[in-house]
Amino acid sequence: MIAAEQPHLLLPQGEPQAGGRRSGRPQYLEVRNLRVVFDGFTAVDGVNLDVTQGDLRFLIGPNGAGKTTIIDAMTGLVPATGSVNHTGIEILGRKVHQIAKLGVGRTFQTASVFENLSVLQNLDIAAGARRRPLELLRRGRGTDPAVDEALEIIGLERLASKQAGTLAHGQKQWLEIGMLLVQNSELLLLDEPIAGMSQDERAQTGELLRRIGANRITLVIEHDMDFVREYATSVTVLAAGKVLSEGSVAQVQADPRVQEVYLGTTPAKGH
Amino acid sequence: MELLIGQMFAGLSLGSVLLLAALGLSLTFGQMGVINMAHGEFIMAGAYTAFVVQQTLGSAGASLLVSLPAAFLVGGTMGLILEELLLKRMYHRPLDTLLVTFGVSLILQQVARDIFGAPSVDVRVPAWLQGNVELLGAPIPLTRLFILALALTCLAALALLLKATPLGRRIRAVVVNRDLAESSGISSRRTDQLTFFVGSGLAGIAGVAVTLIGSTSPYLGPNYIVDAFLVVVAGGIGQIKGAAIAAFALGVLQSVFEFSTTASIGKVLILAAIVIFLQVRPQGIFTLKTRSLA
Amino acid sequence: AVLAGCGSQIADPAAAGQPSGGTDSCVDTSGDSIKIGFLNSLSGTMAISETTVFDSLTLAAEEINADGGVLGKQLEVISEDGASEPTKFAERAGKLIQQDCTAAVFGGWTSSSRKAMLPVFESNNALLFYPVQYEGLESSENIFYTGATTNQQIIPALDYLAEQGTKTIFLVGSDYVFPRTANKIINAYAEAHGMEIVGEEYTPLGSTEFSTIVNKVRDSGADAVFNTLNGDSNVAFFRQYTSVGLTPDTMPVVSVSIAEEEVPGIGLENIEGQLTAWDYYQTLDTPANTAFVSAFKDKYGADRVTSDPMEAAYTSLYLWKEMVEKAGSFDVDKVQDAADGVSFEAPEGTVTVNGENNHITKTPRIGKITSDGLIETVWEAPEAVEPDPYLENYDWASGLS
Amino acid sequence: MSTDTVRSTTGGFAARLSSVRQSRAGVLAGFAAAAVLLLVAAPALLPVFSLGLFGKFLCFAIVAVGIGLAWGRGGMLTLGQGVFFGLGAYIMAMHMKLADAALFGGSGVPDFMALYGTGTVPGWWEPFRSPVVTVLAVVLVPGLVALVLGLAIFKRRVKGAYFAILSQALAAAFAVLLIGQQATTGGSNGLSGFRSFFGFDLADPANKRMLYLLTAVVLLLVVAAARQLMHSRFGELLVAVRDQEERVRFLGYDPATVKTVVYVLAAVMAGVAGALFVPLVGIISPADVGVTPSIAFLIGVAIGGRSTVLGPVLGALGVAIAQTSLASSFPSFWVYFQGLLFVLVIGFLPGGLASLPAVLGRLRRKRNDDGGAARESGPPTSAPPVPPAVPPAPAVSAVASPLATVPAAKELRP
Amino acid sequence: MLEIKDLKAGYGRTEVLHGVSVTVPDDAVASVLGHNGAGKSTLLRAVVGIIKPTAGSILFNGEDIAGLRPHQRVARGLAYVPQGQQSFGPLTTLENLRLVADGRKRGKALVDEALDMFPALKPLLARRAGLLSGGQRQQLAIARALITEPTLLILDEPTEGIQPNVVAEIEQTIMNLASRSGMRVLLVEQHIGFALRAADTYYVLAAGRVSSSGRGGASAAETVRTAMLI
Ligand SMILES: Nc1ncnc2c1ncn2[C@@H]1O[C@H](COP(=O)(O)OP(=O)(O)OP(=O)(O)O)[C@@H](O)[C@H]1O
Ligand SMILES: Nc1ncnc2c1ncn2[C@@H]1O[C@H](COP(=O)(O)OP(=O)(O)OP(=O)(O)O)[C@@H](O)[C@H]1O
Ligand SMILES: NC(N)=O
Ligand SMILES: [Mg+2]
Ligand SMILES: [Mg+2]
Repeated sequence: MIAAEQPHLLLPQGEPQAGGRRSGRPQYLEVRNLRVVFDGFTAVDGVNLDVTQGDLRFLIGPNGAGKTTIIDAMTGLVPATGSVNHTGIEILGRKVHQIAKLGVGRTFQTASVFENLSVLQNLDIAAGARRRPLELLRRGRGTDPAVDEALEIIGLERLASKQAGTLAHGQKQWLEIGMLLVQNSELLLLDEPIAGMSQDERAQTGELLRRIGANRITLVIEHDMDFVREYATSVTVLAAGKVLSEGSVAQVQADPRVQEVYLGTTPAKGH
Repeated sequence: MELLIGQMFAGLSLGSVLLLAALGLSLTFGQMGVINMAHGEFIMAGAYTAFVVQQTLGSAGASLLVSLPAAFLVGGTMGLILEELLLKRMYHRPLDTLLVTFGVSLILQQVARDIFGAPSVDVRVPAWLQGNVELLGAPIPLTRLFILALALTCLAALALLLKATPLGRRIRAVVVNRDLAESSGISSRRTDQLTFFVGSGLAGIAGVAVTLIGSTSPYLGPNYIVDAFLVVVAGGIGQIKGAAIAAFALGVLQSVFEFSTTASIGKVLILAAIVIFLQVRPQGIFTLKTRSLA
Repeated sequence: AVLAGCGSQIADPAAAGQPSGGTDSCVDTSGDSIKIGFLNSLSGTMAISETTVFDSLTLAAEEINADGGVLGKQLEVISEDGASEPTKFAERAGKLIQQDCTAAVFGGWTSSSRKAMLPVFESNNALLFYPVQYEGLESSENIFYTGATTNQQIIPALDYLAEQGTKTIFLVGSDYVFPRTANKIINAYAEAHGMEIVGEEYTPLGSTEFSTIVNKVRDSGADAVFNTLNGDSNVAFFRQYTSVGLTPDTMPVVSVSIAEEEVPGIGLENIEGQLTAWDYYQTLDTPANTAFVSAFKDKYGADRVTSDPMEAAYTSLYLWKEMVEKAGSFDVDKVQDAADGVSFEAPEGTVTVNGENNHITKTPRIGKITSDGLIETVWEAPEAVEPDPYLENYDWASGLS
Repeated sequence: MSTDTVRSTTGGFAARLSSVRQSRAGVLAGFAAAAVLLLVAAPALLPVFSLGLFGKFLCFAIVAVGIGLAWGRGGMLTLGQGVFFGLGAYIMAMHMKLADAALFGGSGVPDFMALYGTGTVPGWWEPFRSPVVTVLAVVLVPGLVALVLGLAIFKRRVKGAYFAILSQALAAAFAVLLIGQQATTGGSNGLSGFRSFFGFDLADPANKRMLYLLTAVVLLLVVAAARQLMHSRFGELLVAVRDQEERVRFLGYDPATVKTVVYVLAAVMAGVAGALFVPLVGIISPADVGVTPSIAFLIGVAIGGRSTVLGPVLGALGVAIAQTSLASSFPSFWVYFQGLLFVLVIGFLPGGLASLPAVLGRLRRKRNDDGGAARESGPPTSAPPVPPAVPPAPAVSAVASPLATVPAAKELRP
Repeated sequence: MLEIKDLKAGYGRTEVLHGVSVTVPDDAVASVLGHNGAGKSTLLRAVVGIIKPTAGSILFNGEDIAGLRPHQRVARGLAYVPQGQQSFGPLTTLENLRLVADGRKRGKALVDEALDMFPALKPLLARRAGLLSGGQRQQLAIARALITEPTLLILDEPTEGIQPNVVAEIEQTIMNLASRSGMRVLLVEQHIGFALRAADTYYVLAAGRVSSSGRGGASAAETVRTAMLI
């Protein structure tokens, strides 16, 4: 669909790999002693996390372990203590929109798009946060090439002018990923991005993550272990607000504590 | 001293009137999200109910007691009709309900004028509420005491209804998610109707109360509506106890401001106080936290 | 085109703003009828009061027509709604003058409606008859004031209180021009007459919360209260006044804006025995009044009452008739010239137009609210009082204007 | 605009995104026609009195354009535009009072101050002696007040019904404040009795015509600006903020800024309208700025179609004309009529008259499949509140496109 | 038990289901599979009554329920767990459960039984549902549905967002209920494994039509995969 002469803006070459790709000076995410307390209940309890550019890090753990809360804290939605360092910049304590401007993008566990705008307009707005004020006042004439490309990548070209509110659950999730792409986020925080997708759609999404993750810092929350096995380059297991285990997929799967609290003693094979 | 006590009581008493006017709103606005500008006219309907009952029964004492349930029914029924004819199709556009019900309030004022005439009518205060008791030398009007007691009773009844009864749970559930409530086996229509009936019925009761201290005229509603909404907003939407605290706080504050400045400046100061307060607590005294965008 | 549209700049301030040749009257006097305008609030908060004025104006017009009209021409009434908004009054006045070409306009109630209309009548050189007691300090060539000015209502009321031995007064009023100006005058009067004003409080129009004010009043221990509250606030005020145990005996209230039609709404038990100050009451025993009251009740029902503004409005139409017939013309300038000295046997007694200030002579009366809900005269001026809108004849008032 | 995008499946995204362009010529033609009507035909045909009246209606239309932006597009139900209208109007009125006093009075003190006040001009009036300061203040004061209020309110995420009620209370307080300061604001009388406008004699019909033309030009400019804004990326952003304010933050925008910008714009429009209103009508009083007039501003907007460009203008004019012609002949009927308008239009035609063709079309289609009863409780929560707007018939689309709607806001429940 | 015939339904002008027929026999569990946007959720919404079908019939125990409102269908034995972990946010976990238990004879006992089935909810009873994690909310939603003692349980992707060992438990719970209490299940599920293990009958939905159907069981997996690839 993309014309050959069009450069790929959003998709880098190469694949993510464990520990990240360390060519040049890589970007990184460094979380130190992150703590979130709600009315006396500690949801995130001193979490440390290191993710490097090019790594596809999965965050797994029991329901209520605090995974979403970590993302909430990193994007400024809930107050937290500790430190979250994105390639040298402390992002904790800033406002939501400032954090987004620093290149941190996220999706939501319940897909959330602008229901009254078309798919195309959703992407156009996502692409526009960095536009100068005057540019905002002009009509959205010629679309961003990045928007065109994102539309193609997420496979919604045919629905470009459809109202986003009428998309199916999974389509909205793709749209959200597309919005992250055009937003040019360097740090992607994805909360269960494949929930509600069919097997082959999961595979497509996985491939997509692999492609876009190669030059980004990517943190994915997911419960589908088949998917984790297939696409994770490294995994962090969270339980009761603390990091329980960290390593490659094989390593954490073999960890008896992970089996006990999360996988089940007899890991369900491909449920 | 005498004056101080008088003023303290004036504040409480003003608060109790505000609370009565706002209680129903904290149901229909706070729980259901309907911004019912005709609530003031439901109060007016309650006041005229007291008038009609008094004309029919003659005795002011008995008629006051009959008026309370009667006005509850009248206000409630008007609310039901409004809900059925208009609001039921508007639950997903709360701001629009404000304008629609503003239209309804215009119509109801004119209807009242056409039925009862423009001048205010006389609802007599029963003999047992005339006069006052002395508290350390300050006269405490019996009518005001009655209204205070009435407001507290309604408050307790409503709080109990919401917190401790199945209907209360339903009311709170339906407003969050009608489809989910329906498919959980709850008749959202029935619940909406009941909620609106009770909320509007409370306006009727407030109407009876205000006949004891003010005028009963077609233009009674607008006197209360803005203040009543402010109470609900300052209290935190959907928060009965917030509304109660806000009502009494505003009542006392207003009587302090009014005492130390003038009634007009007092009104402006009250508003300034609310705006400043919302800077500190944008969602009112009590808020329900919810997570992220869920 | 836009530049060409520019009109005159003001070079000579003295000449500007005066009706120029361009605003020639368009009043049509050729037929056997003549148009007049009634401009009252038929909707909005003031409709309560102003519809009663409209009713009595209508009665007067019918009577005049039945009696052969004015200069032989039948009155053709064009009625407009001021909707209780000053802006609306200004706009509708413009319509009645410029579009309907009426020979005179009758109506207005609040001071703000009058102030809004004044420039319209002046710049079009048209006539307004304004029938309500007001705060004075005004006189316009183009307005005839048939309600009381302050020296025909407020000052007599103060004189009466002084005569009763009142030393301290508490002032309560609605927050608008009439009460505030009236109270300024009262303050000056008090100072000159050794009375003390122990409190002065205003509430927004329509306010129904009087706990604080009533507490202050009671605490002040004043000899009397001077009440310039308007409309429904009176109901709330008197209910709350009695509920803290204040009575006409302990602390009488003199009201200047409560007329016969307001008494039932306040509730007799709350106001019986309190005082009012007006120039007319329904209970007046004059032949003209007997005729007026019975004509009014015949037309509108036996349960209706008549009041001072209604009487002043009724009178205003007759006064205009007298002026026109004296001038022999509907022309505004000629009517103005003829106005001085025109008199009419009004229900309140004989009234005479003062051509100096376009007000009329009136007889101040203090009334007491009786057990049948009407107002009986307890004191009246020995003779009609000349209007003195600027209080020029009162030394103590010299600082006021 | 999303409406006509639906059909063009070819032609690249650019064309789709700015599909409104296709009707550009039509829009220009329409604009020109409106200009001729307002600037040439009306002054030629209407007598001076009616022209002045019409000028006043145009002032309401200017306010309406701002409300259309703030409410229709931005979802901010502002029940307090009377405040900004009043600020503009009072500033202009103060200047005219001072100018008149200097020209005619000699003393330089406005007449009412001598009557009710101290007989001296208070300090805060003084700046408005200057025509330049006045003109600037008419724009800046409402804008600044809106800026401060907007930041205070929106930064703290006060929105939806909270905002509506707060703005209404502001209007009430503003009126009470004006009434209370009789010595310096004229109290309930307001300010009136003006004779000159920047040195032009107000009694001269030629000057009245000029004032009217000025108002008409301002309206045309305001409409053009609003249209540009709505069709810009900012316009889309505004809709996004309206529908899902929280989500917008995560894209790196601060919704409070977006909302404040529009709120300020609407306030400036109201202020300018107020300033034009005063010389046209000859009076400004608290009764023109309180709760009731503020809500009255909304009715035309709702009737015309709140989220369109022209809807608010036509609605405001239509209501004003209807009121003038009906209210005086049938005062109590008018109250019913006005109430019913609110009820019927907002209850049953939330898109206003602009959406009438689409709604009728939908009704026609619906007639065949009218059965069952299951959907009484409204659309599923995930659905947009108003069914997606229907593309107008091709023949109409060029003409109707300025009225094309973005479906009404999905207002977040408080 | 449930017989859906030639059902057409959609949103506004867009038709999503173009004549779908699906049957849940009296003694069986039926699974519906299909891609994103195929119309699975739409089908369930029509069965529950949240949207109104434009054509076709829905027979439940022989009665056409197409004209009934959702709560009336629930009263006849339907229960529904929608997609997306929905719950009543401002109500506490316990209130969420009591809400559906209200007015039932065994209300109190039913709440206890549900809590035994989802022990993870026990420490959360006083927390408002809006504050729960996604997986916690989903368990709450299923518990709520079970309290109505349905004869037909309708589940829209019930294991979405739930940790693996709990998924296994839920799967077990549902299958136990189906076999022991005679409750029937209509299941929309993306995990082909679970969907087929549980199902006696399966349907594949593609673009609003049934593209294939047959007997469930692990052996059907290959057929279904191929059917879904087209
Ligand atoms: N605002 C809040 N107040 C109180 N408790 C909260 C709040 N937000 C989250 N929690 C609690 O914090 C814990 C962590 O929640 P979180 O959503 O981060 O879990 P999660 O790991 O994302 O789970 P899941 O996999 O089910 O989505 C949960 O027990 C939840 O109930
Ligand atoms: N509320 C709605 N308004 C309009 N169209 C909708 C709405 N909900 C869904 N649709 C459309 O209906 C089609 C089917 O949606 P549905 O939700 O039934 O799919 P699904 O099979 O459940 O997909 P998923 O696996 O993603 O949940 C989709 O194309 C979607 O765009
Ligand atoms: N003139 C008066 N009473 O306002
Ligand atoms: Mg989560
Ligand atoms: Mg689905």
